[in-house]
Amino acid sequence: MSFLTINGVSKSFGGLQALRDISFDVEQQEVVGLMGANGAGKTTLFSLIAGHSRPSLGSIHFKGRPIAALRPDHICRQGIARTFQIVRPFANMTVLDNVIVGALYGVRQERSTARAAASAMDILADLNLANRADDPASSLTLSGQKRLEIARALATGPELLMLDEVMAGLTATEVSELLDSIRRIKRRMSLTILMVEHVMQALMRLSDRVMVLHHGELIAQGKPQEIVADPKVIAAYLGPST
Amino acid sequence: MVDKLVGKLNALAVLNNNALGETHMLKKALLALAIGSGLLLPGTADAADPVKVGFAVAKTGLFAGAADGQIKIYELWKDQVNARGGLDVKGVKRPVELVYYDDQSDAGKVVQIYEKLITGDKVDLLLAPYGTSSHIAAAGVVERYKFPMVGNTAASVKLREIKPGNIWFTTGQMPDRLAVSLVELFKLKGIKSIALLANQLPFSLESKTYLVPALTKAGIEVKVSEEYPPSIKDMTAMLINVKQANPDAVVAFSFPSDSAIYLKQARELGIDAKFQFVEVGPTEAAFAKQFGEALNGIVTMGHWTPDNKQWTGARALFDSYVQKYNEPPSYLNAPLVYMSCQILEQAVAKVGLDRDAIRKTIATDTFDTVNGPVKFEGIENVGTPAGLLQIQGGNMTLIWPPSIATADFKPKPAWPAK
Amino acid sequence: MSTLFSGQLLFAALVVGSIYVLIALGLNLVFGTMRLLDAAHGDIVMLGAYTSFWLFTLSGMSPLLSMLVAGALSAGFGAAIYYGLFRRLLANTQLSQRLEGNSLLLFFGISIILQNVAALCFDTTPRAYTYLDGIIRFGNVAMTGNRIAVLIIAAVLCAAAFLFLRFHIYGLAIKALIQHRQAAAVVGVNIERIQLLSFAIGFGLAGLAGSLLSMTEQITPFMGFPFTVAGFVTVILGGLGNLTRGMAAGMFLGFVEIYGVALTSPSLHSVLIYGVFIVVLFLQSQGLLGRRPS
Amino acid sequence: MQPVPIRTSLIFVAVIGAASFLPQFGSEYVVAVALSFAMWVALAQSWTVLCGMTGYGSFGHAAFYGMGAYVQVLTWGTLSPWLSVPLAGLVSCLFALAAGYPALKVRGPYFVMLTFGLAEFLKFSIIGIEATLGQFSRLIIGAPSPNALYLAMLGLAAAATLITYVVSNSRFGYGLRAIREEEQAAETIGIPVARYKLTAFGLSAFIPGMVGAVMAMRLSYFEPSQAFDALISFNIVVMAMIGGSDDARGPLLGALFLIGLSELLWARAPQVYMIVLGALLVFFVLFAPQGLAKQLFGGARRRAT
Repeated sequence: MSFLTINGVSKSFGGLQALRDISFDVEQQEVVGLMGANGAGKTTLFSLIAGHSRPSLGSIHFKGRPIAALRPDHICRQGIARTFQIVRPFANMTVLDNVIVGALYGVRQERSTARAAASAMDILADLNLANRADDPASSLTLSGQKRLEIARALATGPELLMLDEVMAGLTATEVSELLDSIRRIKRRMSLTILMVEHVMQALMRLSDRVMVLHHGELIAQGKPQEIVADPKVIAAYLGPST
Repeated sequence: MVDKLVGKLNALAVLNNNALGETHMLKKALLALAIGSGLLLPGTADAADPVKVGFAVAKTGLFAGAADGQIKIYELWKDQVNARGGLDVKGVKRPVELVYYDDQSDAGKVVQIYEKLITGDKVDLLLAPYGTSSHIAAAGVVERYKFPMVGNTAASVKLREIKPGNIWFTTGQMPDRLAVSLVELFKLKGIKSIALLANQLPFSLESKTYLVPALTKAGIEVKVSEEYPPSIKDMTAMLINVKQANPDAVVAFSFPSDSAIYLKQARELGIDAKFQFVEVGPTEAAFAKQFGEALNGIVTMGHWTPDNKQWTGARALFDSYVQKYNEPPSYLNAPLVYMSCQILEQAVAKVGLDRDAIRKTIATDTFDTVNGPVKFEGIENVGTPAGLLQIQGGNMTLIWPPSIATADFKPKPAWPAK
Repeated sequence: MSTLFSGQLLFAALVVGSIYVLIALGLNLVFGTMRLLDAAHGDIVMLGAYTSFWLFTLSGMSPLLSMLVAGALSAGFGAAIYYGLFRRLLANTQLSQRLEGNSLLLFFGISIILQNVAALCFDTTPRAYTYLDGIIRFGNVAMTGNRIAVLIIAAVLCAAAFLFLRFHIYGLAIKALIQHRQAAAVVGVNIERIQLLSFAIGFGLAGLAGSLLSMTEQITPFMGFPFTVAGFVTVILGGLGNLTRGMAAGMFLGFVEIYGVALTSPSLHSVLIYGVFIVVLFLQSQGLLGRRPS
Repeated sequence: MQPVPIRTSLIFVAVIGAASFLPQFGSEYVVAVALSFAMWVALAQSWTVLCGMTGYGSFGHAAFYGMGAYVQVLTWGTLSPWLSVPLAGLVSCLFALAAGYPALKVRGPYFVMLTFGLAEFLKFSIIGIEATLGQFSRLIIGAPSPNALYLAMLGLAAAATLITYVVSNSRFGYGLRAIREEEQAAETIGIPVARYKLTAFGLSAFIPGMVGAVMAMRLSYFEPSQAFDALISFNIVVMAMIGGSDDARGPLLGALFLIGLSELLWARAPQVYMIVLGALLVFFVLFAPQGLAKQLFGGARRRAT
C-alpha cells in the first residue's frame, strides 16, 4: 500500500474536463514534482487532494484510508498540509501568530498556546523568519509571505506537504535559500513532498520524480533528467515538434 | 465622589432657558451668592426662585415626529405662566423653568431620565413623556419615588393595571370607551354593516378587540376585517375588498403613516361609505395640508374643540398656539397635554409643592380645564368622555357625545374629484 | 379572486415598483462600480423630498420642475462626498480590504448625520402638500394625477438609464467597470471619472425619487430608512451590481408587495417581504454571489 | 489557553467588586447610568465574540435581545424571573444555532444584510403572533428593584467580558481570528470552520438574550416593535466599531466612550449628539478603522508566551 494513492481521478466543471483519469502513487519520504503549462490541472489536483473539491470520478487514499469525501480540516488532521499558489496569510495577525494557529490545529491539535509558540518559533527560524515574528503578516515581502505560507503548513505537523508554486516570483538567491530550507526541513521532519513548480531549477534539485500534466492528463513521469528529455513533454511545452 | 461628578455633569446639561432672560440669570447669580455666604437658609423659597419642571421628550427616534406637538404645548404653557408673573405656588408666584432631555423614543432612556430629574436635577414637578410605552416605563419611577405626575399622550386598557396613586391619565379615549362611543353613534345613524382595518400596534389592536364584541351585541355586521403591520406601504388590495363589500361604515384603526395611505387610496378607489373613521392622524396639521378638502366628512377620535363655549380657555389655547407656531394644534394631543399642565398648575396653586398634598389633591379634586371638568378615578380620567371629531367644511368639529358636541354628524360627502 | 385581475392592483404594483426601481438603480450603481454599500440612500430620497416640499411651499414651484433641482443638488452632494470621503476609502488598501463592511458603516454614519441635520433644520413635524391630486379614470381604474406622474417619470428615467448604459460611451464604461475593474482600466476607462459619475447619477436618481414621493407621502427627517431597506432588498434580489436585473427586481418587489398581500393577508406584508429577502440571500449564497469581499 | 495574568484578574475583580457596591453610595441616577453602561458592555462584548473575531458582522443582534425580552414576558408570573433570565439566554442561543446553520454560509456584506433581514423577519413574525394571540403589549408588574436589576446586569457584563477575554486568548479564539483573516486557509490548516462559526454565533447570542430578559423587567413593558428595534443592533455595531479590537478591551472602551459622550451631549442637544455620533463613525472608519483600542494600546500584537 502506497503512502498516497490517486486512482482514476477525473474532475469536470460543467462541460470543462479539468482532469482526466489520473492515477499515480507517492511513496513515503519521496519528493514528487508536478509540472505542466497553465491550466493543465495542477492546482485542481491539489484542491482535490486537500479536500476543497471532490473528484467527479475516482478515489484518493492517504495511508490506506479514503479521503476524497473528507472536508479540508479533516484532511489536514490526517497529515496533509498545503500552501496556496496565491498566498493567503492571516494578514492582520503577526507572523508568529500565523504559525501558532497552524500548530494549534492540524495534526498536532496543540492545547497549549505556549508550546505552540515555542514550536512555531523553531519553524520560523528554519525559514529565516524568526526576526520578523512580531510584525504583521501583511508587512512581509512576497518572498516572506511565501515562506510564511510554508511555515504555517509545517506547523500543522504534516506527513505530506503540498507546495503550490512556492518559488514563483522569487529572485535566484531567494530560490536557492528556500531550496536549502526545504531540504533541511524535509530531513528533520521526515516529510513527503508533492510540489507544483515552474522553476525548473527547483524541480531538478529537489524532486526524486517528476510528473507532467497536460490538458488534464498525466502524460509522463520519471526521474527529472529523463523528463526534460522526453519528447512528449517537450511537445507539450513547446507545441508539437515537427 | 461619583455623585459629585455626575452632579456637575447634570448642572452642565440642564437646558439653558433663554426665555427667562438675563435679568433672571443675574438674580440667580445673586441668589447663589447669597446662599454661598450663608445669608439665606437653603430650602427657603423665594419668589424669584424658579420652579423646575422636568420631563423627557422624544426629540429623536420613532416618536420624534409625533411628539413634536407635545413639546410645543409644554413650551406654550411655560410662556403663558411666566407671562402671568409665574406659577402660583400656594399664593407665591414663581417663574417656571423647564428641564428636559431627549429620550430617543427609548423606554429605557425614559426610566433613566425620570430618575435623573428626580434625584439629580431635583425638579419640583414632573410632566409626562410621549406615548404609552414611555408612560408605563415612567410609571415605575414615579411610583418608587412617590412623585405625582399627570400623564397625557397615552391610552390603553393596560394602563389600568398600573398601581394607582402617583400617575393619572388625562385621556378620555380608553379603547373600551371609544368602542362604546362608536357603536352608540352607529346605532343612532342606522349603520348596519362595517369594514374594519387595524394596524398591528397595541392601541389600534386594543380598539379592535373592544369594538368587535360591541358591534356583535348591537347587531352590526362586520363585512371585512383585516390587520396589517405598521410597515404597510399600500392598501389597494385591502381597499378593493372593502369597496366590493360596500359597508355602511369603514373603521380604520390606524396610525398617522397608514392613515395617510388609507385616505389617499380610499379616495382613489372611491370608497363611498357615508361614515369613515380614521383613528390617529387626521387631527394633525400635515393631514390638512396633504388632503385639504378630501378630509371633509372623515371622523376621527378626539374629545376637544375650541368651539365649546363652556370650556374656559379652549378658544384661547387655539389662538395662542396658532399665534406662536403658525399652525393649528392637534385636536387630539394638544388638549391632553395642556390639560395635564393645567391640572398640575391648579393643584400647586392650592397646596404648594408638597408631593403628598399634590397627590391627594389630584386624586380627589375636580379640575377645570380647556377640555371641561376632569376627575380621576384610579388612574383614569372619568370626567372626559370618549369623543369623536368630524372634519366638516374644512373645520374640525366635535360630534360625539351629545353632552359636549358642538355639531351633529353629517354623512360624508363624496370625495373631491379634483 | 376577481380582485387579482383588478387593474387597480396592477397600477398600485407598478407605482410601488417604479419607485423601488429608481432607488435600487442608484444603489446598484454605487455598489457595482465601487463595491460601496450606501446605507444612506434613503436619506438622499428624504433630502430630495424636502427640496421639493420647500420649493413648493415657499415659491410655489411645481415638483415636476423642482425635481430637477432636487436631482441636481443630490448629484452634487454625491460628487462632494465622493471627493471628500470615498476617494480616500477606495485608495486606502487597508480599508478596501473590507470595503463593503467599512462602507456600510461609513454610509450609516452619514445617514445618522443627514437625518439629524434635517431634524434640526426642519424639525420633526411631518410635512405635506397637495399637488396634482385630481382623480383620473381609465375604465374602472382610478388614479390620482400625482401617482400617474410618478409612474411616467420613473418609466422615462429608467428608459433613459437603460439607454445610457447600453449606448453612451460613459454608460458602457460604467458597465465595463462593474464587470471587470482591472480590465476596464487597461482598456483606458478613466476609473476615477466613472466613479464620480456613478456617485452623481446614483444620488441624483435618489433625489429625483424623493421629489416624486413628496407629492404622495408625508415628509419627515426619518422617512428614508424604509426606502434604504427596500432598495437593498431589491438590489439583493437582482444580484448586487447587476443593473438590468436590479431594475426588474424592483418591479418584482412591487408586485410581491401588492399581489403577495392580495393573495395571502395584509398581516403577512412584512413577513413576506423579509421572507423573500432571506430566501434570496440563502439561495445566492449557495451559488455565485456568496463570494468573499477581497 | 494561557493562564490569566494576575494583574488583569485582580483589576477585573476589583472593578466588579467596587461596581457592585455602587447602589450603596451612588444616587439612583448613577445606578441607572451604570446599568445602561453594563447593558451595552454586555451586548457589545457578545457581539465581539462573533463579529470582532470571525469578521462575520451582525446587524441583527436586536433579535437576541428581543427574544430574551419575549421569553421573560411570556414566562412572567409562571416562572421565577431569575430562572427566566437563563432560560431566555438559552432560547436565544438555540435560535442563533438554528438560524446560524444556514446563515453562516453567507459571507461578507451579504451576511450583514441577512442578519438584519432575519431580525426584522423575526420582529414582524412576533408582531403577527402577538396580534393573533390578542396580546398587543404586555406589562410586567412587580419587577425586582432597580438595584437588583443593576446587579444582575453587572453580572451579565462581567460574564460577557470574561467570555470575550477567555475566547480571545484561547485556542478557539486563534481559530476564529484565522477564519476572519482567510476562511479557506483556516480550513486548510485544520480548523473546523463551520462548527467554530456556529459555536461563536451561539455564544454571542446567549448573553444578549439574558440582557433582554433583564431589560424587560427594567422597562416593565414589552412591545415587539420596541424590543426588536433595529436601533439596538446599530448601537451595538457602532460601539464595537468605535471600540475596535477583537478582544475584551474594544467593547469596554466603545461603550465607555459612547455612554460618556451621550451623558455629556445628548441631554443638552439631542440632535447634535446624533450628528456627532454619525461624524465619529465616519471618522473612525476613515482614520482609525481599528478603533479606540488600537489607538490606545497599539497594534493587535499578542504574544502567547
